[in-house]
This record gives sequence, C-alpha cells and structure tokens, in this order.
Amino acid sequence: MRLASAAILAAGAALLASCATPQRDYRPDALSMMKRDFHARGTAKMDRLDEDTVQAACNKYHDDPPQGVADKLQQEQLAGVKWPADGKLLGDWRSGEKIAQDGRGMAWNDKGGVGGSCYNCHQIGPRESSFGTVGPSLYQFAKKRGYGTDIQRYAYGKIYNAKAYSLCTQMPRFGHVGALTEQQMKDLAALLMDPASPVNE
Amino acid sequence: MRHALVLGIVAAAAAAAPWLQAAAQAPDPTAAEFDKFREILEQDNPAELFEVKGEELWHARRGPKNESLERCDLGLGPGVVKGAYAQMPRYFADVDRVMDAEARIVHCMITLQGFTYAELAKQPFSSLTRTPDPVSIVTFVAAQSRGMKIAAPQNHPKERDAYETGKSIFFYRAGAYDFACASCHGVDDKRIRTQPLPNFTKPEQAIRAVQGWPGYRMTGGVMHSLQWRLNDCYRQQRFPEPGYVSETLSALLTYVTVNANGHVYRGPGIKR
Amino acid sequence: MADPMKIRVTLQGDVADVRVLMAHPMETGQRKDAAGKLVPMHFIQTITAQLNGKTVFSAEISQAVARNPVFAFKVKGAKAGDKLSITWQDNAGDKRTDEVVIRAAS
Amino acid sequence: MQHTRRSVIKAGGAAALLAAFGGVLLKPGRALAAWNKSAFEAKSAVDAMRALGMANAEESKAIEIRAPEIAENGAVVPIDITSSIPGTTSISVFIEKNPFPYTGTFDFSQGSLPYVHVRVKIGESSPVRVVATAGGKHYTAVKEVKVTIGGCGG
Repeated sequence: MRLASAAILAAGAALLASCATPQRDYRPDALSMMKRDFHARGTAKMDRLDEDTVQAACNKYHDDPPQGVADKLQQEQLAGVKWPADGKLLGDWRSGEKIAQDGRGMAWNDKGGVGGSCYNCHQIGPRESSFGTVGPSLYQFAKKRGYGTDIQRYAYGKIYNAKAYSLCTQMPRFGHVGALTEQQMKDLAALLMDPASPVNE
Repeated sequence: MRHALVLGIVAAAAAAAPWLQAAAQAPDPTAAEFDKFREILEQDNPAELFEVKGEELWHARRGPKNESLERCDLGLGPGVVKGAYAQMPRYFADVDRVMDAEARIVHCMITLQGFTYAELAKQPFSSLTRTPDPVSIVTFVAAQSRGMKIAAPQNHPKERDAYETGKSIFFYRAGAYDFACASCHGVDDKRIRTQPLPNFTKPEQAIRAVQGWPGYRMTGGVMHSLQWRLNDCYRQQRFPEPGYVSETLSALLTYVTVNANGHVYRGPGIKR
Repeated sequence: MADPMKIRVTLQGDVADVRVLMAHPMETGQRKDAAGKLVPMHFIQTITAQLNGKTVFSAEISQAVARNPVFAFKVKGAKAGDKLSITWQDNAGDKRTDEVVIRAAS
Repeated sequence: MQHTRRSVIKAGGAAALLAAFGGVLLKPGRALAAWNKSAFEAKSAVDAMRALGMANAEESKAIEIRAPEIAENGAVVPIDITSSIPGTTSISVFIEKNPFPYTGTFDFSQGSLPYVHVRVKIGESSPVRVVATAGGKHYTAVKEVKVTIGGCGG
C-alpha cells in the first residue's frame, strides 16, 4: 500500500519533471497563503480576499479577458447600476470638488467619511496641481466630449461602476460597492459635466 | 446604441490624446528639486541613530533567556551580519520556509531570547513615542549590507516557489476597490498625487522597492521597515490586514527583491 | 536617558567639517496624541561644541528645529588627536554630551 | 548604561576619521549659551529681531542661503547658511510664517567658520530670514521656501 503510493508519487514526479516548461498555477497557493496570513481589521473583513466575478475574470486573464467574457460581464455590471430615481444625474460641482479631494474610505482605519479619492489618480480641476496619473486627465471633460445627457449618463455610470464600461480598469466601483452615496456621485458627475465647473474652463 | 456612445467617447479621448500625453510627460521641476535636496538629507540621515541603537540591541543580553542575538543565523551562518540583508529573503531549513530580514530577526528574538510572537506583533510599527526593537535591529542589519549588490537567492525550490507565489499575490485583485499591488506598481510612469509609482515588475525599477528601506520618514520623524511599508500598502489597497512577518509578506518581498537582484543597495534611507 | 548622538568629522587641511545627529523628539507643543491631548513642548534649547575644552560653536534653538536634529558646522584649526565634544540641553533639563577624538586620515 | 559608538569613515577625499568614546555625561566646561525667551516667544519675525537687538539689520548680498525652492516635506527642510561678511560671529534664523518665527542663533567663536547646516520645520510656505552679526552690526537676507502637502499618505 505504502509502496504503491510511493510508486505513484515517483511516477508523478517524473511526469512533472518531463514537462518542465508549462508552469504550475501558483494562484491557489497564493490565495490559501493569504487566507491563512491575513486577519479582519475594522471594516476590512476577510471576505475582501474573495474574488467576485469581475475580479476573478481579470485575475484569470491578467486584466485582458476575451471579448466574449468581457462583454457579458460588462453588461451584467451595467445592469446593476442604480440610476438616480429623480432622473437628475448632476448635483453640485462645488461639493463634487471636495469629494474628489477626499481620499478616505473603506480602509481598515477609516471611520465615517468616504471620499472619491479622484485626484489620487486623475487630473481634474485646473487649480489642483497635486494629482495622479494612473487614470486619464479629466480636465475639460465635458468641454471636449459635450454636455449632453449621454455623456452625463456615462460620467455617472462610470463613477458608479467603472467595470461596466471597461471590465478590468483599475478604477474602483464606487456605487456598486456602496462607497459613495447617490448624492456624492451626482456631485462628482457635476464636477465633470457642469458648464460652470472649473473643470470645463 | 451603447457601442456608439462608447465609440464616441473613445474618439473624444483620442482627439484629446496629444494634450493628455503632454500632461502626463511634462518635465517635473518639483521632482528635480526634491531629488537635489533628498541627496542632502541622505548625507546625514537620522536613520543612523536607529542603526546605532539596533547594534546595541543586537549585542545586548535581553529577553526571558537573557541572551544576545549574536548567534542569530541570518543565512550566512550564526552571527554573520555583514552582507546578510542583501541576500534575503532566503530559505531557512530550521523553519522550512523563506524569511525576509525582519521575519528572521523576529524568529531569532523568539528562539534565542525567549520573546513571544504575540508581544512582538502587538505593536510592530514605529510611532512618535516608540520605535519597536525589531525596527532598530533590522536597520542595523540592513546597514551592514550598505554598498553591496542585492542577491536574493533562487537556489532552493522553496525560494523559487516563494518568488512565484509572491508574483501571484502581487497581481491578485480583490477587496472593496478591486486593487492589486500591480494596480499601482505594475505599469511605468504613473503617480498617485505627486508620488511616483515604480513598476516593480521591471528590474530597473524594482530596486526602488528595496532602496531606501528601512527608511527614516520625515513625516513624524519615525523609522519604518519594509514590514510597515507592505502593511500600509495593504491598508490603502483596502484589504484586510496581513500578519506581521507572515509568509505572505516574505513571498511578496521575494518577488520584488529578486526582480531587483544585481542592483547596489545603498543602506537605510530617508523617505518623505 | 537620552540616546547617544552620532558625530562625524571630516578633516580637510585644518578645517574640521563636523556633522552631528541628535536623537530628540523636538515636540512643538502643538501636536495631539492619539487621545486628542496636546503633547507638551519638549525640545533642545542649547548646544555647545568644544574643541579640547574650548567652546568653538554654540547655539540657542527653538522647537521649530526638525525632530532628531541634524547640524553641521566647520571648525578651523583642528588637527588629528583633538577632542571634540558636543553637549545639548533641553527644556526639561535633560542633557547629553558625546565626545570624539580626531584621528589622522587613514 | 554603556553605549557603543562607531566611527564612520567617509569614503573618498582627504577624510580624517574620528573615533568615538563611549557615551558619557560630562559637565559642560562653561556656561551653556543663554536662551532668549522673549525672542523665542515673539509671534512675528520683527518682534523677535527687536528682542534680539537686530531690528536695524541691513540687507546684504554676502549671506548665502541654500534651501529648497519647494520643500518635499515641511517637517524636515534642510538649510545651509554661509556668511562671507568679514568677522561674522553669529547667524540667526527666522521662519516668518511659523507661529514662533525665531528658530535659533548659531554662535561662531575661536575659529569656527560662519557656516551652519540646520533642518527646520516650516508650517506653510514662508520667507526664511537670516541675520548675520559682524562687528556688532547686523545684516540680513531672505529666501522663500514653498511647502506643499500633496500625496495621500503613502
């Protein structure tokens, strides 16, 4: 019995050795190691280590999923966007600017307030020189794209769930995960879309 | 309909592209000014105060066993400190796992001196009023590799496993904001606010994950090690908290350090 | 007890380039601790450097000097074998002196 | 308590090496520099200079202030000051926008050269004023240092 299993092991080892090139998938090891080594803290519970369908697809395909997979999941994500019940997509750009500046939210030490962290990754208003470049510049967002309802809807929807438009974008899904409120997302959309917003100077 | 809209947006973005590129690539006089004075700050780095303290702690008889760390094996034999930091993380047979420098120091404090993991992991990071001993000790150990080439080994199968596992951890997207380490550190020439983000998947940039650590942080004037750096990255990644000196962090450090192999380590540094 | 200073001197001709690191919190009295209470002022007020017992450099400073202070100054007329000592004293009455001996270039 | 000090060899150049003794608490050989309370507690640079008897300082180009145009972190701003005014005996520093602008005076005696490197905290963008004293007269120069906050805590 013991001998037999040893023989099987040996055979297995030989098989592995013979096909050296195709690397084994380390993702299961990585995930079980993380699940063993991490612990919940504050609002950051252990379920955050679990992939949802979008994360799983992006992880599996290294952020480059086949068109069919991406389309299907994007449609699912888009269907989940909760549009404002009053039909108004734009709020107050001034408060939008404050939300864009605010980097708090969802980290284990965050208490209370959640901002959009927008300037961390985007150039937005012309008077903030401390902006990141992970995402594209949003300066003159509507001036370049137009002020119409389609673009307004795109702005709001993108903030609500960026993955509905580009499956493996690095941008978080602020509405989908409940980080920002409807009003906050309207205010951010206004920052980008309001003709009076400094963004569209 | 939706496709038409998306196409329209793509077209608009493309039209704006030259301008976008200009914004992203504009030469940054501020960064040049920071670099110039960073050199001055590095000349006399308060990190050296922690280096001295770490050396005292290394030699002092402490803990329930009243022992020093002089028999601690950092991978080059018991008590050999010179060059050890530049050759970690590495596999240690006595624990049958790969350990980074701070993980190994903590292991020695537990096994040689009789401290417990629980007490060392309780408040492992520096505050304004307290610098934990392992932080000072790792600063001393790191300083003993100043000027040496990074040479994290990949000889033992578990060292190669740690690299591959670390790579998978690096690219693993999850959490409230769908972030992975790679979200910020997997592409070239990006920054968060004004902070440049090195691309750790490339050897010439991966050195920036190692260089300057342990680092004296100007904000607050405290000494931090790579254990702190990784912990704070995971906080900003909106993940749960990784265990102090856990195997996950050793694996991640193996991935970025091996990517940086061959570059010269300049010793403990100074950070913004 | 206060932690030791780190003193480094480079001799160029007869000019000693002195660089010193001091371990001190340099509390401004404006910072709040985790409990929201103001941390009292605690900072180095005076510094004296002596070459062979003779004061060559001294300073009075405020809490606006950075935490873990770094100073550099230059002393003319120094030579190998000279003793350089540096003393600081803070507003809490703590003080610390460290001394180094200048060695000839190796 | 025994402290181990290590000497540091600076690579290259005509570097001399200092060996360190064990840390000892010595009695200062002579009285420490006085600490001018009223100057340090003054809320403006002008008041502080008055308290120090430097209010009449005249502008001078012979004072070189080397400081960053934009400081990476206001908590640690390195400043190098050199006076080429003959007979300079002290250099004083005022960070005009700080709540207490007077930051310190450095006295040079018995052959120390009129040069000092110091690292200071600057709360907001501010002129850094320097006064050099020579032959009982006061000379002044100023340098603007910008402080940005920036970054999201990384």
